[in-house]
Amino acid sequence: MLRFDHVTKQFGALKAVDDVSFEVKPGIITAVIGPNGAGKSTLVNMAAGSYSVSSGRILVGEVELQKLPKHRIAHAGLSRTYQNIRLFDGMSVLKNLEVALVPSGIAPLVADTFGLTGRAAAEARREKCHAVLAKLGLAAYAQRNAGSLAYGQQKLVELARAVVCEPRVLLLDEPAAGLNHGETEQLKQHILALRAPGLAMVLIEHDMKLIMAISDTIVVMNRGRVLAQGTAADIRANTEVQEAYLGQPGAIRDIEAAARGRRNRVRLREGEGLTWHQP
Amino acid sequence: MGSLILQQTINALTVGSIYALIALGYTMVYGVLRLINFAHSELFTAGAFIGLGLAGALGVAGHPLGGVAVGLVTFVAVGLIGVSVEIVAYRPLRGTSRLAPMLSALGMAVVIQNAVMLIAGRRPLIYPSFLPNGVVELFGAIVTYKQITIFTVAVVLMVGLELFVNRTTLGVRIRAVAENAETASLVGINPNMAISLIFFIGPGLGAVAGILYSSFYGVASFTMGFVIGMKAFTAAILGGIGSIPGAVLGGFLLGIIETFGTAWMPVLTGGLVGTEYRDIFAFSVLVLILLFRPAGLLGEHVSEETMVYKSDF
Amino acid sequence: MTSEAHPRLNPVRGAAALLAVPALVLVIGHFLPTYPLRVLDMILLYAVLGLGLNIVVGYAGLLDLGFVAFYAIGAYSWALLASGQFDIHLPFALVLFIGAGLAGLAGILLGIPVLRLRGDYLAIVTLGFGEIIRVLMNNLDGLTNGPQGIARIDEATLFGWTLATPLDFLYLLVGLLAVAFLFVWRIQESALGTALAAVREDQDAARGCGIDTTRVKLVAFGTSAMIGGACGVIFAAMQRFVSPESFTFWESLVIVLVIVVGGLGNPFGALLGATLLILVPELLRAWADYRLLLYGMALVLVILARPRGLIARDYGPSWLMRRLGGG
Amino acid sequence: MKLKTILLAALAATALAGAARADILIGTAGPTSNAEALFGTTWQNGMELAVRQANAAGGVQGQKLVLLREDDGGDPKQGTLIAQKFCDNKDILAVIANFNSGVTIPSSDVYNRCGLPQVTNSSNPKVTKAGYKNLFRPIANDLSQGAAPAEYALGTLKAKKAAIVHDKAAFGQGVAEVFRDTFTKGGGTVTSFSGITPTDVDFSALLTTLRTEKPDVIYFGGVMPAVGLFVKQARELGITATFFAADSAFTPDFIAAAGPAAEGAVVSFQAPPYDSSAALKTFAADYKAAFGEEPGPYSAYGFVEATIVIDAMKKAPALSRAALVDAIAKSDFDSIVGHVAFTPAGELQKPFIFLYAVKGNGFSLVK
Repeated sequence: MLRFDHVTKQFGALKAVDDVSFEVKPGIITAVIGPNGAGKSTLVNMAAGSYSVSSGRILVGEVELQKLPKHRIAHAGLSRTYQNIRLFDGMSVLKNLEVALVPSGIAPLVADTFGLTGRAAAEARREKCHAVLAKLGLAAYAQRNAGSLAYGQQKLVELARAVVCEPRVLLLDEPAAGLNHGETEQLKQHILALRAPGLAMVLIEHDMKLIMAISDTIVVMNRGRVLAQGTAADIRANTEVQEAYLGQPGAIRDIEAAARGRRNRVRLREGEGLTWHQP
Repeated sequence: MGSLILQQTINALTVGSIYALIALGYTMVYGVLRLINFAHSELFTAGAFIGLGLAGALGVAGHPLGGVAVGLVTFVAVGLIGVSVEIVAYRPLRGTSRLAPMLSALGMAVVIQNAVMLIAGRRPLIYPSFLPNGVVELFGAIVTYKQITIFTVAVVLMVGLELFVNRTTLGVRIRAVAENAETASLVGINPNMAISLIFFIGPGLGAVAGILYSSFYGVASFTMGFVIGMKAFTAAILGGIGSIPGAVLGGFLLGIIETFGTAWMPVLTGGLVGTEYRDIFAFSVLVLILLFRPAGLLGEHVSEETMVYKSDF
Repeated sequence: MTSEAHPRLNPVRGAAALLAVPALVLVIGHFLPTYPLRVLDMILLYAVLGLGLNIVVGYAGLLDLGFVAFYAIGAYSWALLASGQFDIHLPFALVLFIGAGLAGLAGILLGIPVLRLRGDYLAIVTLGFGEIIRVLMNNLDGLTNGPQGIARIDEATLFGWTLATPLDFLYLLVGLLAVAFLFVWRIQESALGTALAAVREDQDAARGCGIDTTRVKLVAFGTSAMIGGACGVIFAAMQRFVSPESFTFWESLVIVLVIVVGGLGNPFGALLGATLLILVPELLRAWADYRLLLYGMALVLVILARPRGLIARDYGPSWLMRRLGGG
Repeated sequence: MKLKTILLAALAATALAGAARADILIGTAGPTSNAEALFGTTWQNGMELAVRQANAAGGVQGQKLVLLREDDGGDPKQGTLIAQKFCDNKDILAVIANFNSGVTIPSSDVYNRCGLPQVTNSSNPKVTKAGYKNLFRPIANDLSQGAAPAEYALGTLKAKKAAIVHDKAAFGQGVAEVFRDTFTKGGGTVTSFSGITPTDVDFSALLTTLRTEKPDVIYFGGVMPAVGLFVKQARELGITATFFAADSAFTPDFIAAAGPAAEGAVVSFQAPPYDSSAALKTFAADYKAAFGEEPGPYSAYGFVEATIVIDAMKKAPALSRAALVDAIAKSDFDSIVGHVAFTPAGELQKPFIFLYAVKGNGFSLVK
């Protein structure tokens, strides 16, 4: 569904992402992990069009994202959340979601302004937003200003905004960062509930427990390169990963512990979710 | 022809020195607060008038040495006005929106201009020159001592500022706050202190420019700030707003563009575009620079990728 | 749930509210001496200008410091197309559209290169554009008669109704204000308004949500320019004389101040702001010398006290309708 | 302190407005703020002086005169608002307005509609084109002001080549064009015709070009302080041509601003020299006594314009606007600057223009 094909991002002399290739399959949750500076966020930002791509291709289906202007990327079916919340603070929660459903093109906009498309279309958009808000337990906040909500709720609103346009690829950039235990648990349930056959989810996270609990496959990055990929068990066994995480023993313990717990619950079918492209 | 070009270059450098001195005030304030300080041009005017008043009171009008004394005192006086303007009209608005302080600055510009008008009168005052008289001929071009003095004073002040900002502790603090006020306050720098300092130096330099300007042209009027302020601001943008060397470069460049544009555009276009388009040269350059190199000539190139601010205003 | 978000108006009350205010203004207009009437005309004109600029500044969050350029284009349209200058005498209604159209076109042509710029840079470029237009009007003697201006412009006639007195213009302006008010309110409530608000709050996130920010900004710019152009046509018809000195940078600032003092992004704010910014200087006439000084001080004080304007964004017409409808 | 001053000013203004009701009111509007504040203020001071003198002499028909001074800021929009304000005030019998042609033209529509006699100081020929019977211009228009210096340059100075500079404002460009046309028609060559902006202070770029044209005379269509700066900078660059300037330069400020460079510059003015007649001498002395400074460039005009109105009030059969229009139209007396009588179009029958050359610290009549 989402495919990185020899993607490189160069910031001056620094290669933040260096010839990365992998594919994200629909229906499952793919986690991208790695130490700080590994290039995870750069990857997401390139996919979402926030950064330009130095070389390589990023594809959703047959569409090459790196050739599209940023707003067309959303139309191509990719939507995202942000590491630092980027809600439209001055607008109501409902309006925040409606932004994602604004019709594209000038003609529909003008028609809508003069009421030519009738109330039905606008009503339908609004209903859809309400439905998503209800699903994420945000119904009560629909009319509140997004900026006035608690941090955890803002994170959820961002998630709601990202899914209301029914994307094919959903990039979650550290959704659990700054959340307390209860909120993380809630978020976990919501993410799992969002799993759908047609939706490829990419999760960038530092919370290993969350990753191990919900991701179906894991991509490990270090210094701009893909270090390893595979199931939680594969990752745990990989010595290179252990090296990369040296100095973060807690993290590797988390990986191991979570992997142990998970093996009993989810059986991952071989070959699904992660494809290797050998350089 | 050669002497003509030389003459025009000398003209350009004189005007450019003054643009550059004023541009410094805009660029420093902008660099730290991202605020277009519309009141700056009026402080320039106020500087000229305060200098005139001082010279009259001290009885040193027309003496170059007296001019140095007057310049120093005026620097301090206008600097203090600048600091108070910031404390009264801008500081309470910090963190509200970007638009509010800018419009507050506009209000202050109106207040200062009219205060100058009420105190000094509407009549353009004949300004006693603090600059030495005399002329030298240089390869057929006429250079007055006044021009040389203006250029020298401007360059000395600008080099001094650059050294101050880069070599002194206070200067480093200013830069730290300009870089990132929050981080600076984490390492114990009081941003208010740095901002006050900027609002002292910028208007102070503007005031000196006011004295030089009025001495050179021999007249001071309460409305003279607006246009020259716009030009200086253009210069600041041209060089890269927020950058001190940029403001200097921008000032000189704008002087050159205006002078040569005014002199040669009528010839080049066969009279179609005449000297009356002088202001358009400035603004067209401004528009073109912003379109093709928004960071200005010496400004740090900020790509969209690294811009992390949400709404503009 | 939806009724809360989008209340169904009580149509009778809504219509009454919409008609009552303009009707009241017109009735008052009949009893006013001519001078206050002229001041009222000016207030309404600046209110419409404020509504127009609000689309760009208040809704989309883009600071336009050269709005007066569009106003000037409208004014010169009427001056050139209905005067002895070229001996062209087009009907007022047509020129109203031409003026608005030309201004809108200028807005779009300016917008295409500049709208990718952000914040301050946009503000500065528009400022430069405003000045360039004014200098052109002053310098293109063959077209605009330069600094001498164009005098003895035709009297405006709208479908047989000659607009001569300030009262005639009051009718026209009340009508225009009502239309403009409904229009901007409609924009605010529509998908376009949502898109503009997103651009204002966070451009990048808006693009991430699929909003073509450049195009949306262009629409805002063009629409606002059109309103500015229409106002210019009316201004020229009222004065029957145009010259470049009416279109200085100061005018742009006054219009920005109208909406900032009144309340950004709120149509009521434009009405209040225009009232204050036109009325206060007139009232201050008694103070003569101190007039502008006091004006400047008042400005700073208002901004210090209410940096977001006197009427908050949320208390717009929709809020009022909810109060009336639900009350 | 400042507040106190403001409050006092407010009280004074209110008191003035209160006292004014029973008196005869004359309105005036001109730019007393912004760039032309000096012109507007000293112009209105001239009127004020005339009104005070008339009051000291017993007023008109036993009633006191009051001058209502308004600031139009040089802005046409404000000009029309003030015009309406004056129109609505039935106690105002005449207005002296406006200073700028661009303000006078739209305002004259308003004054015409309410039949208020309007005496204007704006010199653009277009001002009187509407044919309003209530509009009078007791000064020479740009046509006379631009033509006289050109004729003098050709005839007396035997100049062949002229460079012309104007400030791209209605007045400056207007007179400069007349000078150009007259000079060319008289057989002279115009080497260049350049515009500047009224706010310019640095003319070095233009002057460096002009120097290469080697003109015999340079005409500057513009106002103070630009004209002073222009002349000074030109001399500094070694330009030796004779300068010509319009009436705005007829002030000691010009000589002070330009310094020795002003020597020999020819300035047109519509009045004989201040020291040429006892009346003008008295005027200058009275002005200084009343306002503590020398008269401004347009003070004498303001004085004459107010005198015209007051004279008409004394002669009018009734104190009404309509009667005053008729009375002003019949004006026929010698003012401090010359004889006042109007054509049916409201223009001066014999516009007077005098040419002066700067000599030392003063102006001496050359033609």
